Amino acid sequence: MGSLDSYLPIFFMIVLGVAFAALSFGASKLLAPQRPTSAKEAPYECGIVPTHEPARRFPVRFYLIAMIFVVVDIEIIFLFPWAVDAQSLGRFGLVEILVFAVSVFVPFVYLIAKGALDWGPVKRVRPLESESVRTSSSTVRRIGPSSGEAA
Amino acid sequence: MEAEVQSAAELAGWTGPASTGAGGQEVLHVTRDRYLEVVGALRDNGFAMCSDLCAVDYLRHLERPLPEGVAPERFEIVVNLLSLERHQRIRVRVQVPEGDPVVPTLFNLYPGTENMEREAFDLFGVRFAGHPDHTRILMPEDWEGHPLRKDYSVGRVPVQFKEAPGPR
Amino acid sequence: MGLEDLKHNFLTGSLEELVKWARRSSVWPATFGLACCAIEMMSAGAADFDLARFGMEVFRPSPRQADLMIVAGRVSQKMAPVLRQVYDQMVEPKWVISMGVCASTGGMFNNYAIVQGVDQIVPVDVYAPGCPPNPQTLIHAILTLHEKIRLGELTKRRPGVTGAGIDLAAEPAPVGWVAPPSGAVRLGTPR
Amino acid sequence: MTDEELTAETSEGPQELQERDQTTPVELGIEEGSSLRLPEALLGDHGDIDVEFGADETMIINMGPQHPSTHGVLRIMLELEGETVLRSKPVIGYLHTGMEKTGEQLTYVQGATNVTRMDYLSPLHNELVFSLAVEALLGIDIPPRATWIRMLMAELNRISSHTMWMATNGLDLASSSMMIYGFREREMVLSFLEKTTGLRMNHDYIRPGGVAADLPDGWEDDVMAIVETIPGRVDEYDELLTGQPIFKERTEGVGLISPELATALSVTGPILRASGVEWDLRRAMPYLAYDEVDFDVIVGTVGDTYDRYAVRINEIRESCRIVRQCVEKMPPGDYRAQDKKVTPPPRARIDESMEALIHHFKIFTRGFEVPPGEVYTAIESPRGELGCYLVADGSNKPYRMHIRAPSFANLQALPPLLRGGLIADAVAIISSVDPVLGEVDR
Repeated sequence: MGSLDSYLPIFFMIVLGVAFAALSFGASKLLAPQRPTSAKEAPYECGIVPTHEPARRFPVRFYLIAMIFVVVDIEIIFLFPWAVDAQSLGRFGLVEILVFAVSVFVPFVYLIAKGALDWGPVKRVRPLESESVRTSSSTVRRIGPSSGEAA
Repeated sequence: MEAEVQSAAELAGWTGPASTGAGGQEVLHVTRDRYLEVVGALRDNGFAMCSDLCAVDYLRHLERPLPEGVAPERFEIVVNLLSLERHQRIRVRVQVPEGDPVVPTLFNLYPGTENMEREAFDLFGVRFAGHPDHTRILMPEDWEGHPLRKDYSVGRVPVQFKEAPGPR
Repeated sequence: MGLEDLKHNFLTGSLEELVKWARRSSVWPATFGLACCAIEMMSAGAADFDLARFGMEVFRPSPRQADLMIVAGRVSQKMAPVLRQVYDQMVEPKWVISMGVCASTGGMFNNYAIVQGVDQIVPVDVYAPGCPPNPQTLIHAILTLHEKIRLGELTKRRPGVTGAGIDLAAEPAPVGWVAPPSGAVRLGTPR
Repeated sequence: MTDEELTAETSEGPQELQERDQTTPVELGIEEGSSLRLPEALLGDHGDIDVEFGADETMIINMGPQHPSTHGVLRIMLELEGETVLRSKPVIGYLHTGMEKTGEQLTYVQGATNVTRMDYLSPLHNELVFSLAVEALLGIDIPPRATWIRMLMAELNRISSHTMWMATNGLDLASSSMMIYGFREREMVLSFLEKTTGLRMNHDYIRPGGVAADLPDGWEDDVMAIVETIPGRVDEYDELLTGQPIFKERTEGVGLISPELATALSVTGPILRASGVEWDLRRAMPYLAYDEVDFDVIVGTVGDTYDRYAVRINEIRESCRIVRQCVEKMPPGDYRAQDKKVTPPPRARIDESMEALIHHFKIFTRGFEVPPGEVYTAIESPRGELGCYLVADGSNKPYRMHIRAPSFANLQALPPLLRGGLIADAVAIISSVDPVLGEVDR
């Protein structure tokens, strides 16, 4: 039984998690009034009943962002087991995880270089690159009563 | 600032009737056919901004103070122009008969008047020929009638008080 | 099949109290600011009058996460169907505070453009007078609503035993005040 | 209620933005032009937005009447390609209260109560423009103290309106602490307004013929307390927002408008000044006693959202300067015209003289008659040129009362500003235009 009890905390964590989820769902199912209506199922568009249903075709950039996220997410999942016993793996473990991290980071840098992430506004005008430090008083000019045209 | 402020009438080359409203403001009474031409001339002479365009329904006040030579009609379009350099305001008033309430649009001279003309159409029913988007703006789309006309009832809901002894 | 369908008895009594206490102390308002009353509603939400003391510190914009709709301002004919749509999309249990005289009875604008009283569109629980009601009045209205939730009953009562407050099955009719015209009709624009 | 009826309830048909294939080429041309609603003559830079999109590649979505960041019941229909806004069209009218029709039913004395509910962030400015119009028609002039009280209250109202804008603008750009600070300052100004006029908003304090009541005694130290703390607090906002990289990233270069485009779209107020046009009615066409007070007109250089923020934050400081001078130069004397026909007699005299009672009764029931005529007066409200076109037919009710709302014209500048930006920029731009829907829909 020796090795088993080291898994006890994980077991309690799972039980607690499931219990909490079940409690909240059960309570809301039990206590909340259930009155589904068609309006509640309809999409919420700021109070307007949408005449045409939302576009099916989303631009490809959304999927690109999702894929990049998945890659980096998986990398984190691999870090978990390594982190659990990083001490015992020692220097060899460190080098190994660094190699893995670099191998994921290089494509990420390539993606950024290719401009996959910055699909910002096309018409963003970058004024006055030189004077980049604009403060609220530097970007305005003041017209006093004297210099203004006397009406 | 130039020395004397030319009266807007000469600027626009308008020789027809002109008057001065309260507060000493200059008003041109333009006929419908020369309306675009006068406003265009004013625009080229420094009246860069059209600050306001509104309609007035003179159904119950036909005999209003008008300079001679202007036939009072039921509707009237009032355009307020503003010159930023000369700090000068001018009002152009156009008589619009009830029979065919149509006025050419100012959209190509002052794009700012697009919504103002839609509001004038929506609340008064005066049509603007050549307007790019001639729909209602304030009232719901399927609303009948033009609310700000004088013959349109206020739509008051009679207020019933429990003890009030009925309309006296 | 929830708690509402059980018959009221000693067992559900304390659970009912717990649920009512939970509901009334975290009523989240939907931001339904229309006109001047909305500014007073925001002032009530800000630091000086602080609605957070009553568990309402966050104004949920989407009706899915809101329990209370504060109709703050005058409701125009064009806005009426939108208001009804947002009310329909709110999830039960939901309450309505009609803030200000314009929302309650059309106020000083007795004309073609304003719906003379929002209770023609949605069932209203609490009417807050004032034009605009200052934040204290709004907080008083909110406390009245809390009182109403506390007195209301959750489980079904035997017919005839009518506890004060709302019976969730029917449209909630306010207590004591003149009941608004029941069966709030879906208001299209008048022909 | 079938789905079609349900949809018909909230759809406004041709008022809405139509699909690409249903829009006529002329309309599409206007909308596709670098700035919406502009004829070819005024087209600015086209921007490198490729314009040919298939019918189903773009999505038309409602940033609708009930939306946290549209500052009231403004509904903007956006045509999006992913996150980029291509075309947009504001649909307004969701707060149309028929105030101009109600204005024709109320007498001149009651008119201020109706007008003050239009722009509910600066109600005193509405009353001021209405009273100036009525006085211009009547031809009466009001005592100097009334003029200076009006100027003092109008500038305090400008401070409360701009701090309210700072609050909601901060909240829109995700700095909720700005919301709390902004409302804290506003409460200070509102408590003084409540002390003087009796109400926090919709005061009906500035009436034709002067003001409703004299300033409460000890008002100097209340106002000085406000005017001493607010500039210090505004410097705090400056520190909080101006240098912050996130705020600069969200506002610099976003929503650019050129001076010619702004003038052509009859945009006025901080937006016009931010784009570089020196036009402030308080300086150009002074009303009340603005020519005896020295203050600076703040003019921007670039014309983007950051400039509008800078213009408004500095205008709060200028308003504090004006209020300080109003406190120093406040003349003594009576606070409303002594013309029996226009202003009621002081309350105390009613008990003594029968004639005063008759005048008091007549003014508050029938009001006074204004000789026939028409006038257009305009003042500088926190949002721009607020004008009142009044037509009088000799009776005691205005024949036609049209209010030129600055936000109504400023909203037209939205489509050109939104074009090409992200939805997040749309939120920043709408908040920088600072529309108040009460005065847009009237």
